[in-house]
Amino acid sequence: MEKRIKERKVLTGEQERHLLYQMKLIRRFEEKSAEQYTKEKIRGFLHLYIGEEAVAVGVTQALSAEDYVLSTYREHGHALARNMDPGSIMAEMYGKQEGCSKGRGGSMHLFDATFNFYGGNAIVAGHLPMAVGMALASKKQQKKNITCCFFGEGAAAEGEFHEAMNLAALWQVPALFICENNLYAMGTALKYTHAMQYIEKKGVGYGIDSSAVDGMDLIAVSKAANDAVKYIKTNNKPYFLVCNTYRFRPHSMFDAELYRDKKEVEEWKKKDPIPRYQQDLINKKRLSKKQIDEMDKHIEAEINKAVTLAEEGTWEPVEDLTKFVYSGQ
Amino acid sequence: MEKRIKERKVLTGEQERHLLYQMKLIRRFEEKSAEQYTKEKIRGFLHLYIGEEAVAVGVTQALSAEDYVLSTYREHGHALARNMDPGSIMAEMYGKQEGCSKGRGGSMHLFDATFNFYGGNAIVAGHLPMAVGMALASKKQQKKNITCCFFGEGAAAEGEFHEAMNLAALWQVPALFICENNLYAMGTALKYTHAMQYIEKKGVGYGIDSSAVDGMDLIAVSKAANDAVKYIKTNNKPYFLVCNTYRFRPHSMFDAELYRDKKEVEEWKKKDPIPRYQQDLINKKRLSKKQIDEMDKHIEAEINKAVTLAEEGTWEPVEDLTKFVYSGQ
Amino acid sequence: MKMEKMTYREALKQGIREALLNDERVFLMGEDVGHYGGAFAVSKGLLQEFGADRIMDVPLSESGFVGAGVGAALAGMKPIVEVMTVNFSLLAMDQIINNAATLLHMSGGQLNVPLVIRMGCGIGRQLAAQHSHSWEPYFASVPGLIVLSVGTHEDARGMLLSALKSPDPVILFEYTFMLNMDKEVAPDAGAVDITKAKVRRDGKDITLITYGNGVYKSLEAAEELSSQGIEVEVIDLRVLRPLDEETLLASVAKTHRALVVEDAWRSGGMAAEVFSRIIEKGFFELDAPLQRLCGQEVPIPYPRHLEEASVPQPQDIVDTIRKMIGL
Amino acid sequence: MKMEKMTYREALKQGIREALLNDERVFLMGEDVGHYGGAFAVSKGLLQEFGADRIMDVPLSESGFVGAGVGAALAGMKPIVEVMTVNFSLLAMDQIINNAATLLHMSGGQLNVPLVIRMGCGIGRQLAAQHSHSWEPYFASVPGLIVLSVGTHEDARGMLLSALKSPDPVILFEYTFMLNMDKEVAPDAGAVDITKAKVRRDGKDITLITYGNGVYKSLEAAEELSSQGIEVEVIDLRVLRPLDEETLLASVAKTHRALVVEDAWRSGGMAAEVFSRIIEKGFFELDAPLQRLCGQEVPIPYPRHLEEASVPQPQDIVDTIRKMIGL
Ligand SMILES: Cc1ncc(C[n+]2csc(CCOP(=O)(O)OP(=O)(O)O)c2C)c(N)n1
Ligand SMILES: Cc1ncc(C[n+]2csc(CCOP(=O)(O)OP(=O)(O)O)c2C)c(N)n1
Ligand SMILES: [Mg+2]
Ligand SMILES: [Mg+2]
Repeated sequence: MEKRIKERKVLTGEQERHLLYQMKLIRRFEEKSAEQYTKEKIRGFLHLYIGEEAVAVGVTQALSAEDYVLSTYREHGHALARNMDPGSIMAEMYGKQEGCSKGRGGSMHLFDATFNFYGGNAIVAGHLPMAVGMALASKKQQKKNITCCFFGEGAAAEGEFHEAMNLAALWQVPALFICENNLYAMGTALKYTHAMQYIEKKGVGYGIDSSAVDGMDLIAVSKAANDAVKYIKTNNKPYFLVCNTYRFRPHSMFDAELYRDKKEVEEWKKKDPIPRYQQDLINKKRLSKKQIDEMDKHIEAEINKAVTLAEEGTWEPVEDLTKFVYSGQ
Repeated sequence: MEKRIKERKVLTGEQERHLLYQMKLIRRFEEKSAEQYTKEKIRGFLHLYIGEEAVAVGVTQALSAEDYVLSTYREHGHALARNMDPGSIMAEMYGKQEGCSKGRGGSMHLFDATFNFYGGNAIVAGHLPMAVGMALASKKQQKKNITCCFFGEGAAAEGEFHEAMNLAALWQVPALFICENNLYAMGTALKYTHAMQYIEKKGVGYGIDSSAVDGMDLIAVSKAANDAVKYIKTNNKPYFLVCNTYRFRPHSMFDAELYRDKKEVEEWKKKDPIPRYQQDLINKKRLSKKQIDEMDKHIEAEINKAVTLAEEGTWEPVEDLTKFVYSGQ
Repeated sequence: MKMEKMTYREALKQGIREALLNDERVFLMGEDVGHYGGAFAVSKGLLQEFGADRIMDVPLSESGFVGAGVGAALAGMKPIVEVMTVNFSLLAMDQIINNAATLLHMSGGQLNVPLVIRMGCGIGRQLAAQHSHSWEPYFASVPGLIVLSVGTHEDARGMLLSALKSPDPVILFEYTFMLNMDKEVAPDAGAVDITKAKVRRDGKDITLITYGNGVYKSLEAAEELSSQGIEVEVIDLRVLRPLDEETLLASVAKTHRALVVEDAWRSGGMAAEVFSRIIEKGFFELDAPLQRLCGQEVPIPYPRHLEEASVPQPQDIVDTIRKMIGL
Repeated sequence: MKMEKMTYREALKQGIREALLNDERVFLMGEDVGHYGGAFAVSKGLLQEFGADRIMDVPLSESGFVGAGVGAALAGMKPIVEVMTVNFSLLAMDQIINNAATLLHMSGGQLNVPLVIRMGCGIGRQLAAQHSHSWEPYFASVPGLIVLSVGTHEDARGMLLSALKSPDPVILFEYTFMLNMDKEVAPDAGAVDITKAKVRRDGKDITLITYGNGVYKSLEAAEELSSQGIEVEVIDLRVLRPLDEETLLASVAKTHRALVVEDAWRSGGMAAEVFSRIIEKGFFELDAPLQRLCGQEVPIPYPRHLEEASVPQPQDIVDTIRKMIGL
């Protein structure tokens, strides 16, 4: 990233607090989701993002409302960072019509076109080619927006990763590829997934500039993402950013976590991005005890509102089963 | 290829003449094939290798009879370099039962298990994963053979390339990947296929050592292939060798060659590996005029024999149509 | 309408050209569609006419560029993606089924995918086992897709234009075997109806249902049979999904016998589904068992005589129908 | 034979274990089969027992490792490749069809591919549109493949062992919905016959043909109907390719009515092919139109009530059969 623009965006205190708020909202939202899963209010696969919040929030703050965002089945964080309504997400996980995907999708398939949030893809790496296509459309239409695509380090082993990176580079489309390297693909550790474990080095094979960042550090992620977005807009080229991070929770609610040591998890929890950033703001006098309390209360209220919306939501009538298969149904 | 073994195999005059013989045999065989195609003796797709002979011959001389070889639809050269009977190949292209694949496959599907020649694959890059699996089997069985897999630079854009390279590196299997970079994938020039046009650089993303060689130079290819084979056997690791070459003929018999300049073709023809190597042997006093004549005559006889075998070959009875769908039929 | 002799290839090209002229959002992308002129010369000259933004050569990466087509469609374009031949479509199958066909549903109706995928298809050029596939039935079973089979020159000229009007993904099968065939077409023929099967020949004695490569073969057989006094009603399915049951049932209600002809492998072919629809709603109209002439259950062999034996030929159709009629 | 209560999961695992013990050439490879213990805990403990050479975790690269399985099979191994679920199989479809199923033919009989591919399959865990597929019919239409559907605990225990005896590639569908179900199995039960369909319940009034998730559902419905005086013959297809027509036709010749039940999408499902076989050879045995209860033509929705409505339930079977019998 030689030509990368070094200029930094300086955030106001309010903006900083908003980022903390977003990380906390994601954390609480997911804790609540896990609870609701245990109560069997939520079913199917539920993949928690807990531990990785700095990535979604740090990257998303660099985007504009017009930018397109695509993600995986582990996308609550991205959806919330994108300012989608927590209620519409919770309702979606309940399978209610008030959900952002009308309840058809569940946890793995959150969509909200009004926020330019394009899912919610549960085929690993299946959304990477789509992201290239969306960015290509922007280029053809001479729009100024970029496309941001989140995926895991496991996904980078799929052929789609290779094809998408090459196409993006060939066509010089405004795409930001964010690899969330949380060291595991389900139970398969990085070393069993990639012969070359510095994922950012894969950029070389495509002539795509790339870098890696500490994904547990919101400030670092934000800066890297801001730089990346600038780079894309200045150079009219894609960029590849690897965020090294960790999930504190099992892969999904079905996972017995036989493949990793409890100690390893505990070590990583010490790097929890939320207390780290919070402390940082306190140190910088950008955040008072009172503001924290208010924030936490506000989040609690948001979560409760979300659960209420989901609880009170309605089931789609069975007669509508075959709706949404073709347009205009 | 830091750890690459520098030791060189010194060829005898006879061996050198044999390599020239093989290149010439391939050339004449294919010229004859084109003729027979025009006469409608051969049908379907016919992809000529003319111009690229140094690659097949140079690489194959580095292999042992136990090694597994896989190739594409442009595989006459590899099959002949592997010492498969020209008659069985010609008969295959005629669709006769005497063909190496009993006539079922045609030009794109030459197989001969007795020569450890595993095709003949017409889905671009479809044989790369198979090659990894064959090498894996050798490793599991503690065999000493390697697997050599030829493919084009176009194939390297497919997801299968990426997956196969990564698997080979992860599993540390004895596989030699040979990319025949002839600058075109059908009519699509390298620059439209790969953002990173130095194909060997793709090795980085997989932690696979790699290099590129002048594929029009038999000696260079032979040395590079010998080195690569040594490397694989010494390090128990895969290796990636890119041979930069050119096809003098159209992609297939259907190709109007709208996409490249006649001049470009003429320029490359000046690098023709056959006269170059022949002159080299003459200069080194390894080859006399008489030997050349004898060689050419011998080749002519071989080709005639092949055509005769094909002409006199038999058609499989229509009643056997559904044979070879399941074993033991 | 003034008619003009035109190859199937030319008809396809005119359709693409008109689509590109009609709508700025339309672009064509695929392997070798540009500089090479199209693997089968269908798009020859279009790069020169429309430029590299509208006629995009892509690398060998079927999943990648089909997926990119899905994305571009989501973001307001109208991509025509050419998968050179159906033989390579398996590499893009995940994108087609799990994304193109499914996004509308998964998103609760938010995201439609106005993508057209064209594929060369079928047998008949001695291209052997990996290059002669007839996989229309796979795609025809997928909810969310519209699947069209271009069995005539008229449809070659018009189906693409109709497909581009669909808000949902359309798969368009073109038949490489027919490329050089000449037929009369109205040069200004536009979009065609893509909701209905079409009776290509009226007849009273038996219904012959087919599509794709089967259409002209069946018409040829029907002519021969007509000279023998048997009047075959030939129906071209055209729309493989959703199937137009009505046209089929109406014909069977008239003839009381039906034969289905297709090149696809017998097990699980379109014929099986057509049988089922007729059985479900027209069982009591039938005077005799439905029959099918399909592709043999074998990867297609290279030699001409075996290739020909792999799929129904006009003479097979004639023989079968004579037997069915009791001659 | 002494019987023992065992989950479907345990039965599958015992089968794999026995296969690994029987033959050194056998190894299991797939995503998360090792350290994770298998996505559905089927292979839990096997890594510890057999080591990393025999139980291989692979990266996410379905085409890559399935293709590697083909290669390993060619070179003398007996790989069991697990594609975690059928939902991801499209990514490997080219390797399965164009290589595994086709090499024997293309090579004129030289190269056989003794590969077994296991896939978790089906609906029933609220996993929504991309994770609930029933694609048995796609594979069942491919010449060169043997396609098995593991609809009972007995087959869960034995089918893999039989599959490993095949010189040709076998696709084995396992049903994640049944994993926790307990049934009586003989713990030393070995290989089962994989050439035949199986009558799981005798009956004289109607033939019910099914497979996979349909088997226990159909047996449940049959019990209910029996209590109402209707005796249903339940046939488990088991072998989806090549279909055992004989067993089907014999039953229809007895009952003169048949219903096919499956979770796969209706259009182009196994039912269509079963219909066709019966029509072709048993038409005159039929007293009434064949009927089918299949998956609805919709990507599977997430909410439980819609998911359940997407595929036939025992009560649907009961209702349909009562109507067919004229009650
Ligand atoms: C093509 C495909 N193969 C397998 C799966 C099953 N699966 C779901 S998530 C997952 C691991 C993905 O790991 P990674 O990309 O690192 O993302 P993470 O879950 O760690 O965020 C696997 C194997 C899938 N959904 N899609
Ligand atoms: C998966 C797939 N896509 C497309 C094709 C059609 N096709 C055949 S050869 C070819 C070009 C391959 O180029 P390259 O890999 O460079 O090999 P070369 O022909 O130059 O030796 C294409 C596009 C194919 N056979 N398989
Ligand atoms: Mg991960
Ligand atoms: Mg090339």
